[in-house]
Amino acid sequence: MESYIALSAVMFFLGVVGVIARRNPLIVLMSIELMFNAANLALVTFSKLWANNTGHIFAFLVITVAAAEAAIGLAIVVVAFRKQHYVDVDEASTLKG
Amino acid sequence: MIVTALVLGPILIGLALYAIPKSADALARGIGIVVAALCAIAVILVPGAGDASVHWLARPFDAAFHFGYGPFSYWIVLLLALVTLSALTALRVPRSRDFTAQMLILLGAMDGVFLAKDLLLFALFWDLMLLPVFLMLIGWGTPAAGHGTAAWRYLIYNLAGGLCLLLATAGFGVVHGTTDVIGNPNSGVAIGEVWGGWIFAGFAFAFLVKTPVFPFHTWMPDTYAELPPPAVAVVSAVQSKAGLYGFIAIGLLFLGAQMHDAQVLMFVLGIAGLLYGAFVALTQTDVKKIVAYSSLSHLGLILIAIFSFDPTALKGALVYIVAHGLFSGALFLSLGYLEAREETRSLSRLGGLGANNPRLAGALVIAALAALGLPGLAGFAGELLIITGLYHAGFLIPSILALVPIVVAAAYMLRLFQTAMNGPQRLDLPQRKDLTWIEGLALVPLVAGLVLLGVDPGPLFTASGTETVSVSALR
Amino acid sequence: MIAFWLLSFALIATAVFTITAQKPVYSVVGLLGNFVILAILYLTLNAEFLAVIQIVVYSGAILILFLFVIALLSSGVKPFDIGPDRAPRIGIPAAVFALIGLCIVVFSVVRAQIAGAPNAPQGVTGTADSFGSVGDFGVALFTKNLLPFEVTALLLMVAVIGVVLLAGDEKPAPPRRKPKARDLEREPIVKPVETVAPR
Amino acid sequence: MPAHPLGLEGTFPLLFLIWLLPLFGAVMIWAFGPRFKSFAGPLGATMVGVAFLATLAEWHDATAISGGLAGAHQTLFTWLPGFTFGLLFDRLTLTWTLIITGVGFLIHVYSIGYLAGDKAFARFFAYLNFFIFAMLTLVLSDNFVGLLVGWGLVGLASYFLIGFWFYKPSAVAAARKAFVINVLGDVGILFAIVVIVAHVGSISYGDTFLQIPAYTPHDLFIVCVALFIGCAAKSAQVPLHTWLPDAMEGPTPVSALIHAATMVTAGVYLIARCAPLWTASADARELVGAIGALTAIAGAVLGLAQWDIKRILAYSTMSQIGYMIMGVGVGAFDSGVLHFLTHAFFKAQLFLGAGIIIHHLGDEQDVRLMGGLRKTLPFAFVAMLTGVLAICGVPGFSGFFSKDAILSATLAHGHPWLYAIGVLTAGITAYYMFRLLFVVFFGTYRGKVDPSDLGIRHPELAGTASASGHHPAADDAHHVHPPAWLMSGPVAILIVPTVLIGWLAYGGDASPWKTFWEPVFPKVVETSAGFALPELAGTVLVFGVVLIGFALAYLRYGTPAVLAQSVPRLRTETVRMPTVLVNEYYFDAAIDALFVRPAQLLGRFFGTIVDPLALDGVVHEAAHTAAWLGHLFRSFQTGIVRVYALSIALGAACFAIYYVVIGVGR
Repeated sequence: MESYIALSAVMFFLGVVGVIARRNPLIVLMSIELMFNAANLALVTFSKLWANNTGHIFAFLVITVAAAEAAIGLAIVVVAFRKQHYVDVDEASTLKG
Repeated sequence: MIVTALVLGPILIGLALYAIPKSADALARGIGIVVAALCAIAVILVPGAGDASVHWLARPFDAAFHFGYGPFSYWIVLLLALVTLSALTALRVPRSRDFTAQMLILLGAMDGVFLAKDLLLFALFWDLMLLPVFLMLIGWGTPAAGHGTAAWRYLIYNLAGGLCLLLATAGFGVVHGTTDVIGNPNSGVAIGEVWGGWIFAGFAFAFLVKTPVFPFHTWMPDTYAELPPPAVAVVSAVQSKAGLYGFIAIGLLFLGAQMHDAQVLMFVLGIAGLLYGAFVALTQTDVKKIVAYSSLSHLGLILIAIFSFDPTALKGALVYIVAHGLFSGALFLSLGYLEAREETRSLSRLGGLGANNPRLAGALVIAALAALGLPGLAGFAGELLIITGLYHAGFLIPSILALVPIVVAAAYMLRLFQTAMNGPQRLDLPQRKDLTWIEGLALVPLVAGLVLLGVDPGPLFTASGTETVSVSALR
Repeated sequence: MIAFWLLSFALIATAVFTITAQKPVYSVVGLLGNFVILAILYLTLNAEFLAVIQIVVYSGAILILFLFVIALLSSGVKPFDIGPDRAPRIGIPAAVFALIGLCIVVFSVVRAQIAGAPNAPQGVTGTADSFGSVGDFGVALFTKNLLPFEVTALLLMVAVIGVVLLAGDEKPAPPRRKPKARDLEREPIVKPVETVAPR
Repeated sequence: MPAHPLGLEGTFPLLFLIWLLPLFGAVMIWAFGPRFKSFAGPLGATMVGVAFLATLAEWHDATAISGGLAGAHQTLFTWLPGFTFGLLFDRLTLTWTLIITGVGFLIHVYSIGYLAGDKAFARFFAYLNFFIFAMLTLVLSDNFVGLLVGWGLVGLASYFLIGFWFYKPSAVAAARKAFVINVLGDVGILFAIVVIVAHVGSISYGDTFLQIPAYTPHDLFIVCVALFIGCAAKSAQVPLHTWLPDAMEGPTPVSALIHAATMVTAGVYLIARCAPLWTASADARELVGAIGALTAIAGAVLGLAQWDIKRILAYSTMSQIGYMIMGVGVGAFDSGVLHFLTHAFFKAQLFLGAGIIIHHLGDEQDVRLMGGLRKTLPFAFVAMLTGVLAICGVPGFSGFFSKDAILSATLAHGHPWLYAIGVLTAGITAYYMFRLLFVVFFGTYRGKVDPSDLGIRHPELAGTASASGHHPAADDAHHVHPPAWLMSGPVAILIVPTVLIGWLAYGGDASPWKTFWEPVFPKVVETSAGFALPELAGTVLVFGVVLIGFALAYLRYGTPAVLAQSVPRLRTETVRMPTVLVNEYYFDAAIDALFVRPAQLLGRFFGTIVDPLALDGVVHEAAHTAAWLGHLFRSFQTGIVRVYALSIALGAACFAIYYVVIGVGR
């Protein structure tokens, strides 16, 4: 069982690295999906460990949220692309102090 | 009622002035003069009045809307009204309507500080007092090239002080249960040791900054130099007394033990300022800065007088507070005349004006003589009583050190006067008319006060509360 | 056990491929593989329904959405990320951080192993044999967790509205109010600097 | 606090008249001066003249009671308990008031002539009347604070009058110097008052003197020294004397009235007034006597080296006040006061005589450019001659009696060294005064000689007419010719007391002078036995020394042979004058280097370094730190989303670490 948790961790950190290191917003979004799935894996694993299917329910909800998130994120990408004909995470810099 | 009106009246009228047309400068100035005169009359005619206390805050401590005369405040408020009257009469300032409005708000706010019987009100008006000065610095200041930070420096310094004051007031209220205490001898309960030190530190910082006392004075020279003359006359004459008044009315009555603990520190600061201000004044070239640094010196003397806890010295402090108000007001107004005529404040450009401006020279020399403590004028009476008290209380070295600035003051005041007025005439200066009779008349209340109080300061000790304070100081 | 290791290796490999791919399309392919493998892992964990959902929703819906967007946007020739790289070496701290984080998690897991698993609250919602079945899952979802389920509906609804608002057709901006004559007479708040007439 | 009775308590309207008339005159002239025009002078003179008559009328009240501090006394008002003010009119005050108003009146009259036509004619009389008022405040006060008020106000009047021609930079500088040094003296007296109040609880003379036993000898000495600092500043005692020669920048009548006859003798008044203090403190007598003698000889020696006629007289004034201070210092109070009296007359006369010469020569003050004036100004010659004879102590003239009294008193009180110095000074005095007389009045007129032939290298520094420049106001002064009697009349009147007043002291202990003061001054009992020289022997000795001085002066300046070639001889003397004398013992340079420059340096250091850098610097640093922090935090806000993501991850990792490392371990 611990191996599953470790696997989940590896996957999660790969997602983190992807978010931080990549500039393509689509890949960033996909990295986020990776992290979601890593979390799901952990949830399912603990569910199995404790024989409690609340983890399954939770994973299900996470998938729903991920779907919504992906939809919104992609919409933002599309809008951004329409504005300037290319998209780059670094260009979204209006938060600069 | 009348005391509350003294505070709120000028503020409300000042705000109302913004309703009259901008072009009605003369009308606004006239209203300002009348209000200041009415204030003076009200103080003279209704002495010792106090208003009912209106309770308005119960949690976390009791506070009241309560005005009345505290210790020393009768004379300071009278001084304030007179100086404001003189200042408004003496000089015309561009955009007179707005300026007069600010002056009236300043008048009311300072009345509020000296007349508040509630500590919380005291703190509120303390901060309100800051605003008109800041606005006048911004709107009418004459910054030297490359500076222009006086307004902000003033604001930051005094906001820091005001914040400490507010915190200390809150602390006082929480510990003591009520803040409706100033000038009430029955409520003179000493604050305990645990919180007293912190509360006193907060008050003391605010008072030291406002006065100002060495080494918190660096906002002062620039502020005094840049403020328009009528405003600086009022600020240096009265606002600088707010901190000293605070030490007397709050410190001596409620934080006696902490005051005693701080005695050595305050003596060191006071004496340092006394000497420091005198020596710096000796070499300044901006005439207003000379007077500013001389103020630092004089105020240091009053500070050590208060902290000597000697009844004679306290009486001397009262005399000197009033005297300093009168002569610094007169000095700054005279310098205002000078500045308005010659368009410069630099000693290196002035010279020989006495030949064509004998009345201006006369005004300046009287003010300067009072400032250097000429025997027979009020400043001397104050110095004499203070130093007598200091020696009597056993402070031999401070009393000797306090003598040094008197000699130095003679040097820098004469330097100021002689450089500007004596010597060969300088033709590169604008040749303007001598003082008009109304300009001369504006100084009469101040000069008359200096002479009368110099001959006999006795009347000051009646209706002043010095006895109350003296008794509590000795406790 | 060997199956698990193989699956793990494949999972990590596809994940790495996803985040390192040059083009988004490759990433999508990597991610697809990743999800499928994950579904298999779910099966090994008695989560049948989730495995199905994983394939259907993720692989079937979300990834297709990605593909559509990619197709939509890359009709032009420009690559997506052509702006200046403002944090060129951010990958290094990210990798270091990830490594450290990984070590910590692994360390903690190992430590937990040594300390022994905490007492699991056994069999709260279902019996051991039916654990993970679709029926078990449905009962739990529609009885105890009905409210979260309904809220999920709301969430999706909001998402739909948001997407429509964001990516929907651009309407022309509403016409600006015509300046009235009174406005023109009004003094500007900041006075323009007066120009000096040329001599 | 039992108030000590100060004689005849009551109300004395005449005292008010004496005291306030000059003030009234001053205010009137000051306020309406421009409209009074030439009427201002007579008005001012009238005020002082009436005050003089009123003083004579009050004579009886002053002398009615004998003993200690006794005279007419009136209480005025009270500041605080112990700070009670009043007027006291006793014998000492009477003497001074007579001189102030009497000589003051004569000098007012003289000034009408001297300053006729000056633009600031009215202003001058306002100042002069104000001075009389201030000096009367000084002597009429019954307490130390009142005395100090008068003390300060005479300093102020002196300041105004020295700087009367305020367009002359030299006059302005001299005025400031005089004022600052006098403020130093004021501060000394202030400190004495502070110590007195601390011991006695009162500022009144009566209480103070009554409670002398309450002092420790040490405190008594401190009080005396502090008071003497005031005396030294006001009466030009070494080392606070440097303002007096410079004060000659003022108009000559001012020099006569303030810097010779009255104000500078205020120190003598103070010590005589505080005779009980000095009687009780032998150390103070020792100190004051020594400084008086030092001043006497130092001033006399400097008198040798001067060329400006008024500076010569100024140094002689300093020297003569040294005598007075020495007299009152050793405890011979009546002798000191006698010398004050005689000096007031003969020195006023000398100055007024010099004024006639200066006026005649168009503001020329350099004696090298005079000469042979005996024939053109015979009256001035007579006036100066009688004055010189009096100051030198030629028997029969007033100065003889007073100087002799002081010298024998020093010996009687056991100070042989002071006696020796005094005798030597008398000789030097004779020498330089006759030198003045010979150079000015004998030989031929040198006014047309080129100054460089006389060795005058810097005419602008030598007080010559070209130096005083053309005052815009004084220019037309000499075209106006006031009646000559306005100037010569007062001098002629002064000649009488100059010659005769000394005879008051004739007759040893039975003389009118001694009996007048008998009840006033306490007797000083010396621990060391004094010498008693036979009266005749002392007189002969002093007169012998004076004769030697005269003979030397005659040989050097007065013989026909010398007079014939006065120009080259004066040139040689000018060139060979010892620099230490030319620079007046470097006192000015020393004061400058020790006090003025360090003070300025300190001020500049504080003002340009400490204030903006250290004190304000701390505040600036605080502000800068705040700004730097702001910039630092701003730099975190890069706007790069990925960096935000990194920091979020880092933050999350921190939590993770916390729970993993710490939380789990629990």
